[in-house]
Amino acid sequence: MIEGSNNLLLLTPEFVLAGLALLVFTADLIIPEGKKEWVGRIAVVGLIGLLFVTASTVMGITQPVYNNFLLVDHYSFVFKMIFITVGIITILMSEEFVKTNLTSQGEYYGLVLLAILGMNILVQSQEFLTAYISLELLSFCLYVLVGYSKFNPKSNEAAIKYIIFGTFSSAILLYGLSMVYSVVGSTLYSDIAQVLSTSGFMDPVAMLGITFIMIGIAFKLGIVPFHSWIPDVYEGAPIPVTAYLAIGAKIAAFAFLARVVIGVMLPAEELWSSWKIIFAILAISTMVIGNGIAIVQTKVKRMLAYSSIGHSGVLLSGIVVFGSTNGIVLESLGYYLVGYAVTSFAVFSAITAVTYNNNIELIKDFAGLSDEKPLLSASIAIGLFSLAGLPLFVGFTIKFYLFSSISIGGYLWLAGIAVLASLVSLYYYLIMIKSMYVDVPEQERAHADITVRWPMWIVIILSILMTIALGIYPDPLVNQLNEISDLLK
Amino acid sequence: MAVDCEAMNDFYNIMAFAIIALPLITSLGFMVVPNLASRTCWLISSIVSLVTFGISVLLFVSYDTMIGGTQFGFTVPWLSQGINITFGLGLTGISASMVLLNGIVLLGACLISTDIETRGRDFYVLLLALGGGVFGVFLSSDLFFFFLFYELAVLPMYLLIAVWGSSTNFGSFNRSKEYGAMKLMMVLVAASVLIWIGIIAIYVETYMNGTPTFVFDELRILSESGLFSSGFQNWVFLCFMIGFGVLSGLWPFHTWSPDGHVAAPTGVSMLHAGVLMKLGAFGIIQIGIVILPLGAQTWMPLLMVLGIVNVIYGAVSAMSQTDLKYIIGYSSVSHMGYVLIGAATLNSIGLSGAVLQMFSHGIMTALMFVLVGAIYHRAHTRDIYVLNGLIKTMPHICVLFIIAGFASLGLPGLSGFIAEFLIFLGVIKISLWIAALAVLGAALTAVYILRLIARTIVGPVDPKLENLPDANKYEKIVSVAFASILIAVGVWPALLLDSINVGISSIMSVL
Amino acid sequence: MQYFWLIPVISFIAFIITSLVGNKILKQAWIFPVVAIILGLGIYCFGLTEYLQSRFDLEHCVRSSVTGMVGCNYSVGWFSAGVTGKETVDSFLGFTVDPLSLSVAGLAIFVALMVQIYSIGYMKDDPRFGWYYSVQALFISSMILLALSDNFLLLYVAWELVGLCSYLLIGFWYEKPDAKEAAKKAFTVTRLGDVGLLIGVLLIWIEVGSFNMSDLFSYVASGQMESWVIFSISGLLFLGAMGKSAQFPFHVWLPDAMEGPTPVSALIHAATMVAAGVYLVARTYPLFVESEAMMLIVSIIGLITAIGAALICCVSIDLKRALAYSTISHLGLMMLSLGAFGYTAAILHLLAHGFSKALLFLGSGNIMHSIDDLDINRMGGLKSVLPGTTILFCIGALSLAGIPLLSGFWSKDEVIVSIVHNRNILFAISSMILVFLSGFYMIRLIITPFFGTQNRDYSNAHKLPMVMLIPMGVLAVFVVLFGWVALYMPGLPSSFGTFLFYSHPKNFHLEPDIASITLVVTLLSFGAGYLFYVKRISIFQTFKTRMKFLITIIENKYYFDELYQILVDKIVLPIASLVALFDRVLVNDIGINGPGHITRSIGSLIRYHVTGRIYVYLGLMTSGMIILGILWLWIVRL
Amino acid sequence: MNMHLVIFSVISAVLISCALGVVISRNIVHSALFLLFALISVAGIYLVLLTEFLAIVQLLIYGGAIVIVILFALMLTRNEEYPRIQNNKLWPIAGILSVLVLITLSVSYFQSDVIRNASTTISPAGVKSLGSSLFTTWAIPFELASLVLLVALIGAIVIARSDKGGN
Amino acid sequence: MLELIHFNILSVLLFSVGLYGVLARKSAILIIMAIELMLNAVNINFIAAAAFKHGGGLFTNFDGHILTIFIITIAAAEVGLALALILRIFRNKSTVNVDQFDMMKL
Repeated sequence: MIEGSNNLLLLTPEFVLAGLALLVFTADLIIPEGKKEWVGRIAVVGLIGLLFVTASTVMGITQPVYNNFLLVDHYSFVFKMIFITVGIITILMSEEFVKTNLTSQGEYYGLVLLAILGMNILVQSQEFLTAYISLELLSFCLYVLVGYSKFNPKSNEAAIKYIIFGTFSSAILLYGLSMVYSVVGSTLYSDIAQVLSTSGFMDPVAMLGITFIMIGIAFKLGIVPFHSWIPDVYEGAPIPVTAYLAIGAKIAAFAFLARVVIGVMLPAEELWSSWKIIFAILAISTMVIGNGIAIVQTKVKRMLAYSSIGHSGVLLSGIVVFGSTNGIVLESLGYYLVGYAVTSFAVFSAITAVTYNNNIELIKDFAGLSDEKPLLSASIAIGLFSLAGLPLFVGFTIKFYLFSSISIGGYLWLAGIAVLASLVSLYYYLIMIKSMYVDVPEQERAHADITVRWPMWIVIILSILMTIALGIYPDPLVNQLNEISDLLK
Repeated sequence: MAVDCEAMNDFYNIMAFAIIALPLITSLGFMVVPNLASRTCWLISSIVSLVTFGISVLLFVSYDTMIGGTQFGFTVPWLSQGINITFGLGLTGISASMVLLNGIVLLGACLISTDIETRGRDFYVLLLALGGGVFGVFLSSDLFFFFLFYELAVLPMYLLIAVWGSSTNFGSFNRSKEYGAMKLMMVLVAASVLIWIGIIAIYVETYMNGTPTFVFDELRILSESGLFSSGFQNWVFLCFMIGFGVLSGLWPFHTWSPDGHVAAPTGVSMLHAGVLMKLGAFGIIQIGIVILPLGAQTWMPLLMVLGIVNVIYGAVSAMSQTDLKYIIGYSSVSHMGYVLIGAATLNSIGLSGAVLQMFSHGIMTALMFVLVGAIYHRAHTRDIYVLNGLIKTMPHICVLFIIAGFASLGLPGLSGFIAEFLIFLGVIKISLWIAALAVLGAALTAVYILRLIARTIVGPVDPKLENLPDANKYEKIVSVAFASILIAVGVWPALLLDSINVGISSIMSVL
Repeated sequence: MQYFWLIPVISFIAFIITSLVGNKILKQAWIFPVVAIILGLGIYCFGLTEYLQSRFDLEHCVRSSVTGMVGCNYSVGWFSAGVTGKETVDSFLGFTVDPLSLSVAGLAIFVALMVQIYSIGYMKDDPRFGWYYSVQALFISSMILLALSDNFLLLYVAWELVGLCSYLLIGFWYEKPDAKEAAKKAFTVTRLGDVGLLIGVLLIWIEVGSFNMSDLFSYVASGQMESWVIFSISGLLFLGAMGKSAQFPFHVWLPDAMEGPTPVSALIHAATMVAAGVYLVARTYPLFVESEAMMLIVSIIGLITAIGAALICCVSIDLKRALAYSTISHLGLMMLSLGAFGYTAAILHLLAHGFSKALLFLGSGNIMHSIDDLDINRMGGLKSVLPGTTILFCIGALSLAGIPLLSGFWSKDEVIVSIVHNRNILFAISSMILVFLSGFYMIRLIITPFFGTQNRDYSNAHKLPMVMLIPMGVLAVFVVLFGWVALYMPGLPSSFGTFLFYSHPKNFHLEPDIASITLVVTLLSFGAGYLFYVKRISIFQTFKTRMKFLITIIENKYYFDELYQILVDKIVLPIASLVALFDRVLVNDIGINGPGHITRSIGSLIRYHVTGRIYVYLGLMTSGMIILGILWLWIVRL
Repeated sequence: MNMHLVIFSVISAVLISCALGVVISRNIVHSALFLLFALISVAGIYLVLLTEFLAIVQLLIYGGAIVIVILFALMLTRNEEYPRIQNNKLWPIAGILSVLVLITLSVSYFQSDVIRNASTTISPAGVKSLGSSLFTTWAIPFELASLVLLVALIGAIVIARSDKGGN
Repeated sequence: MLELIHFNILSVLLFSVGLYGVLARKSAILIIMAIELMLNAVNINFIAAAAFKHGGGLFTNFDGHILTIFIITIAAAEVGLALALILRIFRNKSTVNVDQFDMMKL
C-alpha cells in the first residue's frame, strides 16, 4: 500500500499552481484580443499569492510524500521559491514583447506556469519516473515557448532542433533507466542507491545505465559534448523565452542533477570517486569551450548562450566536490544560482527592452546605446560586470564563495581553472560593454524609438538593485540558504 | 578618561568607514539622480574628495605612533555562514601614509578634471568608485575585502580610459585608447587571478587547520605558529609576488602601464600611476612578507634582480621615448623598481625606504601628470620634438615640472632623495652590486629628465607655441600643493617616517 | 661659534624671500641676499676671532687626535628610519667648526659678498634680476652648508644643492640654446661624479655604521678597516671630487659653464664650487693618507689635469675659457699638492687662487660689460679705455703667475716645496714645467688684451659704474695682503701653518733655493711670453708651424668633447632606442598581447564544430555517449 | 518449452527487419508502413512476455494513433522530391556510431552476471493488479502525465493553428 | 530456454537501429519515427525486466509495466507536438530536410 504520509496537503503549492494554470487558460478565453496582457497580470498575481502559500505551508517541513516518490524538504522549498520568482520576473519581462510580437498571447503565460509546475516537481521527486515525467512537462512547455513566434523561421528552426535533441536525450535517459531498472528492480533513488552501494558491486549494466541517465541530465544543463543545441535555441527563441531557458531551465536541471547525485551517487563511494573525475573533466571542457567560443561571437544572444554554457561548467565544478565538504558547497551553489539568476535577469531584461521592436542581433548594433538609453546600458553593463565576477556586484561574492568551497573540497586546481575562465569571460563582456559605451553608432539615434513600460522598469530596477545589494551585503540571503546544506551533512 | 578614549576610538572607526563609504555612496548617488550637469557633478565630487582628504589627514595625524599595530579597527560579520567572512577595517603604520597619499591624489584628480564635457556624470561615478576602492584596499584588515576593494579599483579603469581617453598615432605604431584600456584591464584582472588563487590557498590551509579566517592579524599569528609549510609558502608567495608585481609594473609585465598612461585622461592617469601601482607594492609588503615570511626569503633574490632590471630598463627606455606621457610612464616603471628593491631587501631600512618611495613617487607622478595634462590640453600634442621653450609661455607649469623632474631624479631637499637614499642603504646591506646599479639608475634618471627639460621646457620659444595660456586656477592650486608636499617631506621626512617606522616594526617582528 | 648654523639659514631665508617677491621689486631685489651675506660675514668674523683666541666651550670642542686640529661639533637630529631592534639609521643636521671649514667658508662668504656687490652693477638691466639673486643666495647657503657639515649625508645633500645652483645659474639665460646645453652637461657630468660619492658614502655607512666623519676617522685610525676597503672608499670619494672639481676625465663641463653670467663664473666656477672637490679630499684626508696608492693616483691625476689644462689655456682665444682652463690647471695643482702630503699648502693655494681668480673673472666681466666681446685676438690696448681694470687684472694675474710679495707666490711656493720634498724628481720637473706654463699663459692674458696695439675703436665702450670697481679693489688688496698674512699671522707667533695643519703644526719657512728656481722660471716664462706675443719673433713662429700637429690637438681640447658626444650619440642613445624597440615589439606585442591572440585563435578553432546542422550535433552527442560508455566498461572491468 | 523460443525468434526477426526497413528504405511511405509492422511485432513481443493488456495498448496507440498521424504529416509535407528521400552525407559515420553503441551495450549485458542469473520463469501481469497499482502508488505520475498531454495538446494547437498577422 | 538476455539484446538491436535512423535520416519526420523505435526498445527492456524478475528482489507491483504505459503516453504526446512543429516549419521553409535548418551558424 502507500507508505509515507499520504498527506496531500504538503503538495498544496503544486495543486494551487496547476489550478492557477488552468485558471489562466480559461481567463485567456474570456479576455478580448486587445488586452491579453491582463492574462499575464493575473498569472503574476497568482504567483505572488503562491509565494505566500508555499511559504506558509511547506516552510521548514521535511517529509517524504506519497509513497516517498516526492520529498518535501528545505532544499525543494528554496528551489520552489526560486522558480516561482523566476516565473514572476519572466512574465513581467515578457509582457511588452508578447504584446507586440506574438500571436495567441494568452497561452504563453499558461505554458510558463506549467513549466514552473514541472520544475517544482522535478526538484521534489525522489523517483526517476516522476522526475522524467516532470522533466518532459517542463521540456514540452519550453518546446512550445521556443517555437512561439511561429512566423519567424529562426524560432521554428530552434524549436525543431530543441525538440529533436530533447526527445533524443530523453530516449537515452529512459534507456539508461531501463538498464538500471533491470538490475535494481525499482526506480526509487533510495533503492538504487542501496543496491549500488553494496560493496564491490560493479555491474556493467547498472554502471552504463547510470551513465546514460547522467547524459540525459547533462544534455539539459548544456555540458560540453551535449551543449550544441544551446546556442541555436537561445538565438532562435524569443528573448524572454531565452531568458527563461537560460535561468529557469538551467537552475531546474542543476537542482535535479544535484538531487540525483546526492540521492543516488554519493552513497556508492567507488562509483562517486570515478564520477567525480569525469565530472571534473567535463566541467573543465565546458568552461574552456563555452568561454573559448564566446570570444569570437558577434551576435549578442549567441554570446550570452556560450557564456551560460561557461557558467554551467562552473556549476558542474561545484558538484565535483560534493562528497568531500560538509555542505558548504551546496550552500555556495545555491547562492551562486540566485546570484546568477538575478544578474542574468538584469542583462536579459535590458536586452529585451532594447530589441523588442527592432530585431537587432549583432553586438555592433548596440553601439551608442549608453547615450540614448543610459539606464538600459547601465543595467547591461552592471549585469555583465557581475557575470564576469567583479566586486560590489553579486557576481564577485558568489564566485569567491563557490571557488573557496571548491578548493576546501581539495580541488584548488579546478578553482584555478574556473578563475581563469572568468578572466576570459571578462574579455568578451568588455567587448559588449565597449560597443555600448565607446563605439559611435552608424546612423544617429539608432535606439531612439524604444519605449519602456512600467513592468519592464520594475524588472530592470529590481534586478540592478538586487545585483548590487546582494553583492554588498549577502548575509540575509545566505542565512536562508544554509539549511539546504544539511542535506549533505 | 577610559570612556572618552572609547568614544574617541569608535569616532575614528566611523571615520575609517566613512572614508570608503562616502565616495562609493556619492558615485551610486550620481547613478541614481537623473539629469545632473557635469559641472555640478564636478563640484559635488570635488567637495566629497575634499571631505575624504580631510578625513585621511585626520586619520594620519591621529594614528598613534607610540602604540603602532592596527588601530581604529572594527569588524562586522558579513557572510556568517559557510566561509564566515567578516567585514573589518584597520589602519596600520604603512596604510596610514598610503591613505593620506590616496586622499591627496584623489582630491587633485577630482579638482583638475574640469574639462570632462561628454557624459561628465558617468566619469565622476567611475572616478569616485576608483577612489573608494583604493581607500578600501588600504584600510581593509582582511584578505577578502583587500581583494574585493582591489578588484573594485580595477573595475572602472576600462571605461574611464576607453570612453574619456585619447588615442595617439606614433607613425610606426599607434596606440588607440580601446587597445590601451583593454590591455590594462585584462593584465590587471589576470594579475588578480593569481592573487585570488593565492588567497584561496591560504584560506583553505587555515580551514584545514580548523581555524578558517581571512583576517590579517589572525593569519599572522597562525603563520607565526608555523601553520604554513615552507613549500606552501614558496608557491603562494610566488603567486602573490607575480600578481602584485604585475600591478606595480614588475619588469616583464610592465608594458600595460605606459600604454595605459598614454591613453588615459589626466585625472585617471594621476590616480592610476599615483596610487594604483602602489597597491601592488602594498600588497607584497602587507600580505606577502607578513603572512609568508619564508616564501619572502626564498623569492627575495628574484624580486631584487627583477627590481633592478625594472630600474635600469625603465630609465633606459624612457631615454628614447618621444611622447611626454610615455617618458613619465617608463619613469614610474623605473621608480616602482626602486620600491620593489626596497621591499625585497626585507630589512627595516629598505622597507621604510620603499614605503616612503611609494608615497613620494605617488605625489611626484601625480604632479607630473597634472602638468603634462595641462600642456596637452593647451598644445594638443605631447611630442617632445614639437614642444620646446615652453617656460616662456607657461612659466607656472614649467617651473613646477622642473621641480617634479628634480624630485624624480632624487635631488636632496625633495622627497625623492630621502626615499631612494634609504632604499640604497637597505640594498647595500644585501649586495654592493645591486646598490651600485641602483645608484647608476638614479644617474640615468637624471640624464633623461635633464634631456627632457633641456628639450621641451627651456630653450628658444617655438613661434607656433607662442600664445598658449598658463595653468588655470585649479591646476595651479593642485600643482603648488603637490610641489610643497614634495619639498616638505624632502626637508623634514620625519613627518612620514615616524608612522612608517612603526608600521615596519610590526612587520619586522615576523621576519 | 655655535651660531654658525645661522649663516646658511639666513641666506636660505633670503633665497625664499627673493624668489617669491623677486620680480616685483625688480631693481631692489639684491637687498635681501646682500644683507644676508653681510650678516653671515659678521657671524663668521665673530666666530673666527672666538676660535683664534681659542675660547672653546669644552663640551662641544675637542682636539681630534687624527688631524690634531681643534673642531667644535654642534648637531641636532634630522630623521631616523628602521626599527630600533634591528637595523636603524639616524641622520643629524650637524656642523663642525675647525680651521679647514673656517678657511673655506671664509673664502666662500667673502668672495660671494664681493661678487654680489659687483653683480648689482653688472646684472642691473637683466629682466630676471630677482631670480638671479635668489639663486645666488641659495648657492651661498648650500656652499656654507657644504663647508660646515660634519656628516657625509648632509655633505652629500649640500653637494647636490650646489650642483643644482650651478645648473640654474649656468642656464640663467635659458633662451640661448648653448647655455641650456651647457647647464645640462654640467649637471649630468657632476651627477655622474656624485654616483661615486654616493656609493662611497653607502660603503662608509656599511663599514662604520654612521655617517659621522669623526666616527669614520676614529674607525680608520683604530685600523679595523682593510686596506682595499680604504682604497675603494677613498677612490669613490675622489671620483665625486673629480666630478665637482673638473679633474681630468670630468673636466669638460667647466669651460662650457662659462655660458653663465660672468659674476657667476667668478663666484662658482673659480672660487667656491670647484674648490668643493679639493675641500672633500682635504676633509677626508685621514682616510686618503692611509692608502699610499690612492695618494699616488690623486697626484698623478692632479698633474695630468694641471699640465693638460695649462697647455689648452695657452692656445684658447676666448678670455673666459682661458681663465676656466687656468682654474682647472690650478685645481690640478691643488690635488697634486694634496697628493704630495702638502695639506696646508693645498688649502693655502686654494684660498690664494680663489681670491685672485675671482679678481680675474670680475676683470673679464668688466671687459664684457664695456665692449661686449671676449675674443683676445680682437682686443688690444685696453689699458687706455679701462685703466683701473687693467691694474687690478694685472695684480690678480701676476699673483697667480707667482710673482713674489703677492699671495699666489707664497702658496705656489709652498706647494712646490711639498711636492719636491715628498714626491720623486719626475713630479718636481713637471711642476717646474707647470710653473713655466702658468707664467707663460698669464703673461699672454695680460699682454694681448691690455698692452697690445689698439686694433679696434673703443668709442662706444660705456663707462663702468663704481659699484663694480670697489669689490675688485678690495679683492686686489686681499690678494696682496693675504700672502703676508699666510706667513706671519698677526697676534700669533707662527704662520698659517700653525692654524691649519695635518697631524702636527709646522711653521712655513721660505726655502731659498726652491723659491729662487721658481722665480727664475716664472721670469723666463714672462720673457718668452713677451717675445712670443709682442715681438712675434721668427723662432717662435717656426716653433709654432713645426708643432702644428700638436697645437691643433691642444686647440681642440684633446677632442674630449667630441669623444663624449660620440659616446652619448653613438652608444647610449642607440642602446636606449634599441631597448625601447625591444620593449614595444618583444615584451609587449609578443609577451602581453600573445596570450590574447592565442585564446582568440583557440576560440575560432573550436568554433569549427558549430556547423548548424543537427546531425553533426547529434553525432557529437552520441560519440560523447560512446566514449563515456567505453570508459565505464573499462572502469567496471578494472 | 522451446516453443516460446521459436515464437520469440520469429517475431524478433520480423521486428528487426521492419525496423531496418524504416531506417533504410528509399521511399518515405514504405518506411512509414515498415514502422507500422515493426510496432505490431513489438506488440507480439509483449504477448510473448504474457502482458496482453500492454500488447493491446501498444497496438491501439502506436499502431492506431501515432502511425496514422505520421502518415498525415507525410501527406501534408509533400514537396517536389516527395517520395524519394536520401540519407545525409554523414550516414557512414552514423552507421559506425550506432554499431559501436550496439557493441558496448551488448558487451555490458553479456558481462553482467545479475542479468545472467535472472529467473527464467515469466510471471504474467494481470490487468486488475496493473490497474490498482496505477491508480494508487503511481497516482502522482498519472496526474502529471495528464498535464503533459494537456500541454502537448495546447502546444500543438498554438503552433499549428494558421492564424493571420504576426511578423 | 528463453531468458532475460534475449530480450535485452533485442532491445539493444532496436535501440541502435533507431539511433542509426536518427543520425542518418535527412527528413525530420523520419527522425521522429526513429525516436519512436528507440522508445519502443526502452519499453521492451522495461517489460522484459518486469516479467522475468516479478516477485524476486525489489520488483513489486508490476512497476515495469506501468512505466511502459507512461512512456507510451508521453511518446504519443511528443509525436503530436513534433509533427505540429514540422508542419509549421514546412509552411515557412517548404522543406523538411534537417540539413537546410542551418540559418543559425556562426
